[in-house]
Amino acid sequence: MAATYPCSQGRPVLVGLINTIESNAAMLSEIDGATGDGDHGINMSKGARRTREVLGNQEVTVGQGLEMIGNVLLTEIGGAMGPLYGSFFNEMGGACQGVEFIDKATFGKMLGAAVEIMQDLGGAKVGDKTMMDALLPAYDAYKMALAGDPDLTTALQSMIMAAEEGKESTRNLVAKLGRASRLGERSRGTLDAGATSCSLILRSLADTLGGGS
Amino acid sequence: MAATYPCSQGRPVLVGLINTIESNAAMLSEIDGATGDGDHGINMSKGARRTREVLGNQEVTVGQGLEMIGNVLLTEIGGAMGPLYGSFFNEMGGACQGVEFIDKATFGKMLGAAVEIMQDLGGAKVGDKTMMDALLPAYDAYKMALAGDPDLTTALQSMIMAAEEGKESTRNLVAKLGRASRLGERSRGTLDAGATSCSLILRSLADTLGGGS
Amino acid sequence: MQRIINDPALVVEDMIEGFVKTYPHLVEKTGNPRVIKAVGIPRQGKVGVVTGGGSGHKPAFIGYVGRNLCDAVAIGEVFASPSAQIFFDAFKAADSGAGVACLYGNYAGDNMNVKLARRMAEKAGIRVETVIANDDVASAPLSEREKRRGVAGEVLMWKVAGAKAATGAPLEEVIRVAQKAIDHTRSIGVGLTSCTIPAAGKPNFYIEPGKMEVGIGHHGEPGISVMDLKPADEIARLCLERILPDLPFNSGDELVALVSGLGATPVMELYITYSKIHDLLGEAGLKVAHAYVGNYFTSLEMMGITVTLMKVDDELKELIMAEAESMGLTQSKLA
Amino acid sequence: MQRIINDPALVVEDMIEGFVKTYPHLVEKTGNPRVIKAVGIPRQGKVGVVTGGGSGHKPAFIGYVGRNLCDAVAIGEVFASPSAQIFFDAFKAADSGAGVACLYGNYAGDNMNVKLARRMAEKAGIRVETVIANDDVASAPLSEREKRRGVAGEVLMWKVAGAKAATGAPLEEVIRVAQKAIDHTRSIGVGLTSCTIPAAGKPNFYIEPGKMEVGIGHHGEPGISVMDLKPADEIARLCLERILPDLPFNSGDELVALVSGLGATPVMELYITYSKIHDLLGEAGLKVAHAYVGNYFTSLEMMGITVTLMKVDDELKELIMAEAESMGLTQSKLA
Ligand SMILES: Nc1ncnc2c1ncn2[C@@H]1O[C@H](COP(=O)(O)OP(=O)(O)O)[C@@H](O)[C@H]1O
Ligand SMILES: Nc1ncnc2c1ncn2[C@@H]1O[C@H](COP(=O)(O)OP(=O)(O)O)[C@@H](O)[C@H]1O
Ligand SMILES: [Mg+2]
Ligand SMILES: [Mg+2]
Ligand SMILES: [Mg+2]
Ligand SMILES: [Mg+2]
Repeated sequence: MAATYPCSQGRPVLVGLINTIESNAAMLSEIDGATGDGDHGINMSKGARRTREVLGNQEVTVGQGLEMIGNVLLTEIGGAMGPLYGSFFNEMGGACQGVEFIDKATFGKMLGAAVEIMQDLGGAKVGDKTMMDALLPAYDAYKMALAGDPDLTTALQSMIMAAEEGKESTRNLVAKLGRASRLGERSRGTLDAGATSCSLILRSLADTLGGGS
Repeated sequence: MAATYPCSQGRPVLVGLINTIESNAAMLSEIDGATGDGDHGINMSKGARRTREVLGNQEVTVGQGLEMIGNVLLTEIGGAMGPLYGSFFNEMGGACQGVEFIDKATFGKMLGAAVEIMQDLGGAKVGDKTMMDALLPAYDAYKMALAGDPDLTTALQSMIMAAEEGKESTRNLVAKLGRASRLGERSRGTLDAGATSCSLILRSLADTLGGGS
Repeated sequence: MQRIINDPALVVEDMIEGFVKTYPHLVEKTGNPRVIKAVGIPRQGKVGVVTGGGSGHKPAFIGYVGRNLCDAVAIGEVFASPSAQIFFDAFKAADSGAGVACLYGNYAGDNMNVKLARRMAEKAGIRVETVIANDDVASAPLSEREKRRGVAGEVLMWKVAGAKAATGAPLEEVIRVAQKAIDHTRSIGVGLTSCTIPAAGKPNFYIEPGKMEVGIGHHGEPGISVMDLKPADEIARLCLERILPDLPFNSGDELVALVSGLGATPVMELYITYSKIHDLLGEAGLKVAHAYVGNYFTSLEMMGITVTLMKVDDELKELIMAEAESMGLTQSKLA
Repeated sequence: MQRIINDPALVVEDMIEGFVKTYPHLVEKTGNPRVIKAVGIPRQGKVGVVTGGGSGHKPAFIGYVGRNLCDAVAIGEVFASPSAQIFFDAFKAADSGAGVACLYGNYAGDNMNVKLARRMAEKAGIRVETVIANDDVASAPLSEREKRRGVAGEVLMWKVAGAKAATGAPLEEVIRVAQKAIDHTRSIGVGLTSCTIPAAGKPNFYIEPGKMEVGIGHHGEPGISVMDLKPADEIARLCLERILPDLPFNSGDELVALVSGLGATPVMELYITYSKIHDLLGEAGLKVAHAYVGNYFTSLEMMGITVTLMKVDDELKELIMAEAESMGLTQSKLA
């Protein structure tokens, strides 16, 4: 159980994210393929691969690391994923700039900033069958946990449980945005690819920052 | 048995040709479809239909009738069939211009003129799997019959028997010209569409001019 | 997948290479490999006209960079928006200090990336104004016009704005005519077959043989209805029935028509369809000032057609009739 | 058959209607519904440039009627030569008394119909000379060049002869440059899929998925070999290996390149392939004076590509660079 995470240790955070994305790429494309164009894993892993190249052997702070992957996504990926996840990481990174240790409040600010820009850019709501179905409940759970005054690790655990549940909820939704909306009712019955990647990404952050699982 | 055919009676000759082509159109397309693009019947019957329209209720001489169908084919059909069969009928018609009765010698001249222009235009030889495989043996047989001094009807019978045999010979040939040449060896085993139509056309002419069968 | 490509992941890079080798008299590379600009751009005092979007729609978007058309283009992956950075670099490539008109189609990814790119431009002191094409009547009801997609009508928007910018008009004026162009433009698409994104390797969606999908989008977005394939004359009628009342186009109006194939449609079919459209417009008392018929905005090897009409006044008409030169659209000055 | 047509028997008629409605500033009808001529033709003293062929190859043939290109076209059924009468009427439409250059491709039907049409023209006192394009290296060995088919190289022949005729050159000169153009031109095609003639309703031939046919003709005439589908770079190399030694093109030569899609090929693939061709030509010491890449000569919805090279001297280059305007080829004067 950790109460804080040292901001100087950005490299494990970033490597954790990269590894998570790369090792789940095929699965993410497969899920996207059921209702979309089957490239979600390709899009995400392209960003991960490029981030690994940019990172090289550098040591980075958490803020630098998150902004690094954010900028790679923003500048090199395009589509809807580039700006959404790119801004997500950039805002997260920006919110811990100048901080020495990430405590539960700081992470709350980081997550809040990330959620805000995603809503601003993407405009998706819970129930639209997008990554917001994982992200928004996860943020709510985290805030709720904070109110109950747990440590960082426990709050992060609440977050990923809610993200996982949110992801599972997409299975019974009909897609309203993006390519999968072509299928209408037929999109029901499969997970949403973005919600799946979002849940994985939050879990990776929680694993590293919370030192847990 | 007829020794001559009155040139004034062109209408039955032309109507015979038109009916023959139209009633065999589907079969000709089917044969063409096996190795070519399946339009030989379409091409020929378009010419026949237009000739019927141009003819209307007119009485015509044999020469006029043959030039009528020849000109329709030449002006309205295009492709390779238009000029080949168009010139075929035009030359036949031209060769009996100014004649009162078609006797065996006149028909020999008509057929010879038709054969000559087909060779000049198309350049196909026996064995290329084209209509010439029916036409050239038919002309040879007619000339041979003439040498033996039969009447018109008998000479015409020799002609159509040779045409029929020539047509059948195409079944074992490999196409060297036209679309069917795409198939190479695979074109073996089916009749040639043009040889089939040529044999039918010669039979129709023989039936009317020879007054027989 | 019957495709003439090398690495499926590099089709856009490879395409751009071939494109600049083909049109050295019209376009050139920039510092960003995903940004191409017209020769001689930026030009002192001229507003930069920028567009961008996913690849696979050729001539769109790259094919409208040239003389009196777009000045720079942001090039995305196949059917995916270019990144914010690419849009921003296109702004930089086109800006002479007179500002940039960014004219693009209404898609989630493009909206987000342009939004972010504008923020970057603001910080860099580049003035960027946008017009978002939303000419596709099938993608939302008129009451929610802001939700509609941009399709082939974008070509007319670029033509008009490109001609205006070439006169040295200020940014506000270029934006005004671009907005006016798209506000006066309505489109609809009919799809007959799907297409295959090279990186995916299998068709993007499916249309049954003997069926057609009316209102389909450029990436296979769902249409209004799937019905039995109709004769060209009926398709022409169906399209106009959707388009004409939407603006509305009224008897006496003059218009520009654009009929585009979706990629694999034999070009003769475009003329067959346009023939009926022309006649139906005449019957409705509408006068065609000019018609574009060809492959102006495609979706890889989809079969199908889009029909676009723009109602013109003297200003729009003059801008359409102006000379232009690019891979996708070269015309001498028309009367 | 996913087709946007009306009566399959009338696709050509319907197409012509739409075509003349689209380009009233460029072309007009004549007394023969199968003959279209350029506006302002015949022009006193100008040699008439005529072409003709089957339909379904758009822009060929009708799309090359215009300014500084062909003056009249004889239009046949889909993939079938126009009749002798149609060719003859095209001669009449184009002749101002200065004679007619009939520039067409080497196909049995076209040869026969032009031969007969020339006889008709002779009787009518119209001087007609012909040049028969035979640029397709795959259709016969060099020793039997007269048997080779004409393919996309015809476009360069029309461009050269059209530009020459526009200068007021006499018939002998127009024929000389057209013959020179085609003698210096070599092409090859690669097919990936078949196509369906509307009146037939089923594919014309078949290519297995994963295979390609090198040397295929514009109507599916058999190629040199069917092989596994190769990457674009390999296809580029294969094509040049056939073309370059045939003329031959030698290091130091200057040339014009034309890469055309066969109809359904996504246009980005043409640029991907041209990119490699450009580089390979450079490696061979050959200089590209100008490149045309696009759909210049198609076969309905076939997938595939044709590669054409023309070796140019100053005369041919100048004629290629001249201004031209038609549906299929509009260019300003190039440097
Ligand atoms: N407006 C939006 N806001 C948030 N997420 C979105 C939005 N639109 C789509 N998505 C997410 O994007 C995911 C698909 O991403 P991806 O496959 O990489 O891109 P594309 O749909 O362009 O192929 C969907 O599963 C969905 O979760
Ligand atoms: N050079 C030629 N001379 C004579 N007949 C020919 C020649 N080329 C093709 N043919 C004939 O044409 C027939 C096909 O005619 P048709 O199907 O009407 O035209 P197409 O081949 O243009 O579709 C073939 O069966 C063959 O007999
Ligand atoms: Mg995608
Ligand atoms: Mg996807
Ligand atoms: Mg045919
Ligand atoms: Mg045939």
